[in-house]
Amino acid sequence: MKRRTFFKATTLLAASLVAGAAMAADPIIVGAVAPKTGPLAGGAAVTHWPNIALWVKEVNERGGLTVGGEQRMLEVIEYDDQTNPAETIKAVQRLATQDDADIILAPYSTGLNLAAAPIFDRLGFPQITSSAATDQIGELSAQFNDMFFLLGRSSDLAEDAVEVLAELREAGEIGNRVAMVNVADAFGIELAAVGKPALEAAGFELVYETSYPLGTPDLSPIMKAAKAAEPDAFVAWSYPPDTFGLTEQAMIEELNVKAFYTAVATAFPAYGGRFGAAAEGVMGIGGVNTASPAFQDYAARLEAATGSKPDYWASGMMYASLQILEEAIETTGTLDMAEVTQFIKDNSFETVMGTIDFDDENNNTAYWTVGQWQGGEFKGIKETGREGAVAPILKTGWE
Amino acid sequence: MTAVVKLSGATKQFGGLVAVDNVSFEVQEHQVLGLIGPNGSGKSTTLNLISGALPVTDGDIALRGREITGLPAREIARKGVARTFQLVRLLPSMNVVENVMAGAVFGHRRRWGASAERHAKHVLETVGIADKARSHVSQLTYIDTKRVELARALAGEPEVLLLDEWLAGLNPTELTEGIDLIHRLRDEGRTIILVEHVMDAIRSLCDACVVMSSGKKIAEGSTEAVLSDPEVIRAYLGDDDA
Amino acid sequence: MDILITGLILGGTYALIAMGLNLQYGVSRIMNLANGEMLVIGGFTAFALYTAGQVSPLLTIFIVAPVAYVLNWLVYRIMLRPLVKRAKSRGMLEQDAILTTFGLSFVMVGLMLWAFGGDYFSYSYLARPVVIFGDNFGLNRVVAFGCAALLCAGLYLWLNVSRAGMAIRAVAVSPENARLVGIDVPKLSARAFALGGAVTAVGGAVISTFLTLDASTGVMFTMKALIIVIMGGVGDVRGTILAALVLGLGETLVATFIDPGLTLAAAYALFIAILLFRPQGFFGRKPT
Amino acid sequence: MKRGDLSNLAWGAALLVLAALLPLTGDGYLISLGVTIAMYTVLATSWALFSGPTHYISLATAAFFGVGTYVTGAGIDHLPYWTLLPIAAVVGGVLAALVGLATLRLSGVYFVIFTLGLAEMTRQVVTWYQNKTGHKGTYVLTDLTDNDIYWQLVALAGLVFLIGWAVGRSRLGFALRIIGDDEDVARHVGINTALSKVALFIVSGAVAAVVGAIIAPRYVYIEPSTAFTPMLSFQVVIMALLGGTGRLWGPLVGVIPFTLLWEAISSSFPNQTTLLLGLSFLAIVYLLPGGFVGLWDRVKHRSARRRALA
Repeated sequence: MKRRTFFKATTLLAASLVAGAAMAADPIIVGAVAPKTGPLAGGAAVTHWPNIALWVKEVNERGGLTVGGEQRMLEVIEYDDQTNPAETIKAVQRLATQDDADIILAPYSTGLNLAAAPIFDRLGFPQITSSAATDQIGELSAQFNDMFFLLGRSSDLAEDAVEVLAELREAGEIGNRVAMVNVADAFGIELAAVGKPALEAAGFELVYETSYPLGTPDLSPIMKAAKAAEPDAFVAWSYPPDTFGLTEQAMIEELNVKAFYTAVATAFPAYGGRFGAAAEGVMGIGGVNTASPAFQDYAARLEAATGSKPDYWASGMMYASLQILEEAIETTGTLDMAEVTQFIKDNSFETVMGTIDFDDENNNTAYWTVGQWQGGEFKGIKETGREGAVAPILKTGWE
Repeated sequence: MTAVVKLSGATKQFGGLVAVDNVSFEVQEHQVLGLIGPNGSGKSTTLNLISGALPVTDGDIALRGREITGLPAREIARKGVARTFQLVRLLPSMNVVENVMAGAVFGHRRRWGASAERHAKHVLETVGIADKARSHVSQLTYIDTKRVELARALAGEPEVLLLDEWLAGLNPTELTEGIDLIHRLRDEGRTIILVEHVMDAIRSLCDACVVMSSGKKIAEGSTEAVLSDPEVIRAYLGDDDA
Repeated sequence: MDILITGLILGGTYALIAMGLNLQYGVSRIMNLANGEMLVIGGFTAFALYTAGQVSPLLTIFIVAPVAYVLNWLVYRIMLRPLVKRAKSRGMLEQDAILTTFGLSFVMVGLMLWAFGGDYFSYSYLARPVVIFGDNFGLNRVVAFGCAALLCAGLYLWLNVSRAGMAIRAVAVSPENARLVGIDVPKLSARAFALGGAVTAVGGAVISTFLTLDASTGVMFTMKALIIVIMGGVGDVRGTILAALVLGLGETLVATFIDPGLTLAAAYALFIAILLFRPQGFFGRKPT
Repeated sequence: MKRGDLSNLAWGAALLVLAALLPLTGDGYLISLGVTIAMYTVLATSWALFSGPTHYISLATAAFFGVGTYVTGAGIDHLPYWTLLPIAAVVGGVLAALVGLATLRLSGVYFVIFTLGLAEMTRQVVTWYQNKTGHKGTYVLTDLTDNDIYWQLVALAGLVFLIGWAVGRSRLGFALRIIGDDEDVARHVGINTALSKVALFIVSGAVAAVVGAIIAPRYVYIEPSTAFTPMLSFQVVIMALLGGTGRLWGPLVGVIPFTLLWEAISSSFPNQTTLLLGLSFLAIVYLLPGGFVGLWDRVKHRSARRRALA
C-alpha cells in the first residue's frame, strides 16, 4: 500500500522531531471512520474529529503508547464515511483487513455506530461509543458484547429535562403550561416519544405540541403558534440546524418563557458564539462540569491543538473514550483487543469528564443530561451521577 | 353495406381556431379516397382525428359501423387504422425489418416471433425493399424510408390505411415509383385515405375525393367531377386565377 | 394576515434560491445540480466576511456577485460548452448536464471542505423583530424578502426592456430561431449561465443571515430550486416568482392550520399536483 | 429457444455461481465490497430495465429503497424475515404503479424532478407517521451476516437478469424499445404505452424495495436520512449511465469499475474523497460518452469497418 508508506513516512518524520527514540518500534495503527461530508459532517467536525487529532498529537508528543514495555507511536488512518452506513461498514472492514489497524475508533452518531456494531463484534474490537444515544442499550450490548455506551439512554436525556422543569415548577418559579415541539427525525422522534408522556406524568399541561420535518426553512409559524398558546416553558427536541432556527425565531417572536430548552447543538460553541448574551439561560441536551480543572485543561488543549472549541456534551465524552482506550492498552500492555475489552469492562477510568465505570450492560451510568448557558458557558444542571451540577437559572428575556 | 370509415360532423377546435369544422364523409371498402385542399385547410388534422392522434371536439367517427370516437390512438390502431406521418417517423435505433415488425407485432392483426418476422419480410417485398431488411434506417434513401414506414403501416394488415402526404418530397423518378406502389396496393383491394397535393397522383389513384378549405368540406364526389368543380379550383388557386 | 406575510416572506426566500437556476436551465438548458453549492459558497463568503471583519452581508453581495459571475462564466465556457456542442439532442444534453453538474457539485463540496472544513457556519445578523401590521417578523427575513423583490423586479425589467434581456428571452424560447435572427446563442447562453450563478450566490449570501449552512447542505437547496423552477415553468421569471410564493404560502398555511410536520410533504404534494394538472408549469410552454 | 440464448443463459448462470463463491474467501473486506457491488448491480440493472429503453431518468430509487428498509424495520419484530421480502416487493410495486400511472405522461426533465420529489415526499410521510405514533427508534437486530446479505443480493441479481432477459425477448421489451424511439409511433402502431411503461416501472420499484429490505439488517438502526438518501438515486443513475443502458449487462460494467474507483479514492484520499470523486466523475462524462457500452460498440464498429476495408 503506497499510502501507508506515505503516512508512515510523514508521521515518523514528525515523530522523530519530537522523540527520536521512538524510531525503533512499529507505529500503532489507529483507524478512524466518521463523516467528513453528508448531513452529519457538521456535527462530526465539532465533536468527533478534533478529539482524535488532539489525542494522537499528545500521545505522540509523549513518545507514543507503551505496549509490552515498548513505546510505539500512533499512526492514524482516517476515512470519510459520507454519513452513509454502507460506507462506514466498508471503511471499518478496510481498516481491519487492508490496513491491519490495531485499534479502530467508534464511528460517529447513533446510526453509524449501530451499522458498524456487527463488524466490531466480529472483529472483537471494543467499540466505545461517545455519540450514540439509545434506549436499547441492554439488547445491543447483549448482541454486541464489545459495544460500550458513554452518552447514556435517550430516555434519561428527555426525562431529566422534564424533571428540571418539574423542579422549577415545584419551586414556584414557572407555571404549568408547556409548549413542546420536535423535529420529525430519528432522535427527535425518540426524545419526544419519551418526553411527552414524561411531561404528562409530571402533571404539566401541554398547551402546544407539534413536530416539524428536518430541514424546515421557516420555523416562524411554529414559534407564533407556540407563543399564542402562552406557555410557561418551551421544549424543543431539535437538531442542529433547527436548534439555531428555533432560538432565533423565539427572539424574533419575543417568546418570553422562563424556561427555554432546545436539544442537540445547544451545547455547541457555535450556539453561544451566535447568540452571545441572548443564550443566557437557554437549556439544552448535555452539559459538563465546566468548573472541573480537568475539563478546563482539556478545553484549552483542544483549542490550542486544533483551533476548535469542544462542545459541552459529547466532545468530552469522545475524548474520554480515547483516554479509556489508552489506559486499557497501556495497563494491559497489549494490543490484544479481547484483553483490552475485558479490562474496560472490569475497571473504572479517570477522564476529563470524571470517573467512568461501565455497568453490566457496558453502559456508563453517570452522565450529563441537561445543561444550561450561564455566563457564556454551557454548564451541566442535571446528571445521572456526575459531580458539579449547578442550579438552573430562569431565562429572563433575550437581551 | 356499411362504410369502412365514416365521419359525422367531425369538429376540431384549437382554442378559438376551428381547424376542422363539421366535416362528414364516408369511405367504402376497397375505395381510395383523396383528401385534398390547400395548405392549412385541415386535411392532416382530419387524418389525425381518424387515427386518434388528436381527440375530436365534437362529432363522431366510426370504423365499420363501430364508434371509435374518443378512443386513444392505440385502440384505434388495434381496431384496424394504420397510418404514415407527414414527416417520416422511423424508429432510429432499429433496422428496417424491426421497424416493420413494430407494425406486425402490435397492429390490427398481431403476430409474434418468427411469424412476425416472416410477415414483416413479406411486406418488405410488397413495398420493394426486401433486400434492405437488415440495413439500419439511417442508411436508407428518402423514398426507402417512406417505403419502410408504409410497410410498417401495412404490416398490421389494417382495415384502412391513412397516408399523410406520402408522396411529398419525392423527385420525379421516385414519384413514379411511389405512385406505382400505391397503385399496387389499390389493386390489392385495400381501403386507403390519402392526403395529397400531387395532382397526377390524385387523378390516377383516387376513386373519390373530399375537398377541404378552411376546415370545411367544400366538395365531394368522384375525382374527375371534383377536380373540375369551379369552387374547388377557386379554393386551390385563389379567386384571381379562376 | 400574519400568515400571509409569513408565507410571502418564505416565498421570497424561495425566489432567491430558485431564480438563478431558472436562468441557467431556462436559457442555457443546463439543469445545474451544483446550484445549491454555489448558494452555499455565497453564504460562506458572507459568513467569513461578517465574522472576520463585521462586513454586512448586504455589502458582501457586491463582492459575491461579480466573482460568482466570472466563475460561472468560466464553468460554462470550459465545462459545459463542449457538452452543448457534442449533444445531438435536447435529451442528450440534459443527460450530460445532469452527470456533469452532479460531478461539479462534488468538486465544489470537496473544495469547500478542503478550504473551510465541515463545520456549521452560523452567525446572527439583524436577528431582531420588526413589527408589521401588529405581528413580529425577523428583520433579516424581511430584508431578504426585500432583496428578493428587488432582484426579481430587476431581472424581470431587464429581460423585458433591455436589448440583451430580450435576446436572452429569445434564446430561452427557441435557440434555433434566435440563431436565425442573428443572436449569438453560445455567448448569451454563457452570460445567462453566469448571471444565474451570480444570482444564486447573492441569494446564498442573503439567506445565510437566517439559515444555518454547512458545506454539505447544498443539495437540499438544489432540490428546492429544481422544484420551484419546474413548478413555475422553465425559462420564465414570472413563473418562478409565482411558484416560489405559492410554495411559501402553501407551506405556511399547512404549518399553521394542519400540521407543521407535514409542511415538506405538502410542498412536494403541491408540486406533484401542479405537474399533474399543468405538466408544463404555471407559465411554461408545452414541453416538446 | 435459440442456441445463442442457451449459451447466454449458461454463461450468466456460471458467472452467478462464481459470484456466489466470493464469501468462501472469508475476507470480510472483499465481501463488504461485494455487497456494495451486488447492491448497485441489482439497483442499476433494474433501473435500466425501465429507464434504458424509455429514456425516462428516474430518481425515485431512494423512495423504493427506503420503503423497503422500513418494511423490514417495521416488520422484523412481528413477522419472519423471509416473509418481509415479498411484502417489500408488493409495497414497492404498488407505490411504483401509483406513481407510474400518475406521472408517466410527464416527459423529460419534468419526470426527473418529479421522481426526485417523490423520494423526499415518501420520506416525509414516513417520518410524519412515525412521529404521530410516537416511535422509539427502528432497530433491526438479526443474525444475518454480510455473507447472507451478499448471497441474497446475488440471487436477486440473478432474478433481475433473468427478468431483463425475458423482457428483452418479449413483446413488452419490443414495445419499450419502440416507445423509447418514438412514443407517437408506438401509440399509432397500437402499443399501450402507459401500461408498458408502468409494468417496467413496477419491476424496478419492486426490486429496489426488496434491496432495501435486504440491506436493512445490515444498517441495524434505520433512519430516514440514510434510508431515503437522495445520493443513492443519483449513484444508481450514474453507474447505470457509466455502464450504458443499451444492453442488459451495461449497468454491471458501470457498477464494478465505479465501485472500485470509489473505493480506491476513499481509501487513498480520505480527506479529498468528495473532490476527487467529482473530478473523476467529470473525466468519465467527458471521455466516455455513452458509457462502456458506447465504447464497446464504437470499438466493435471500428473493427468491423476495418475488416470491411481489408
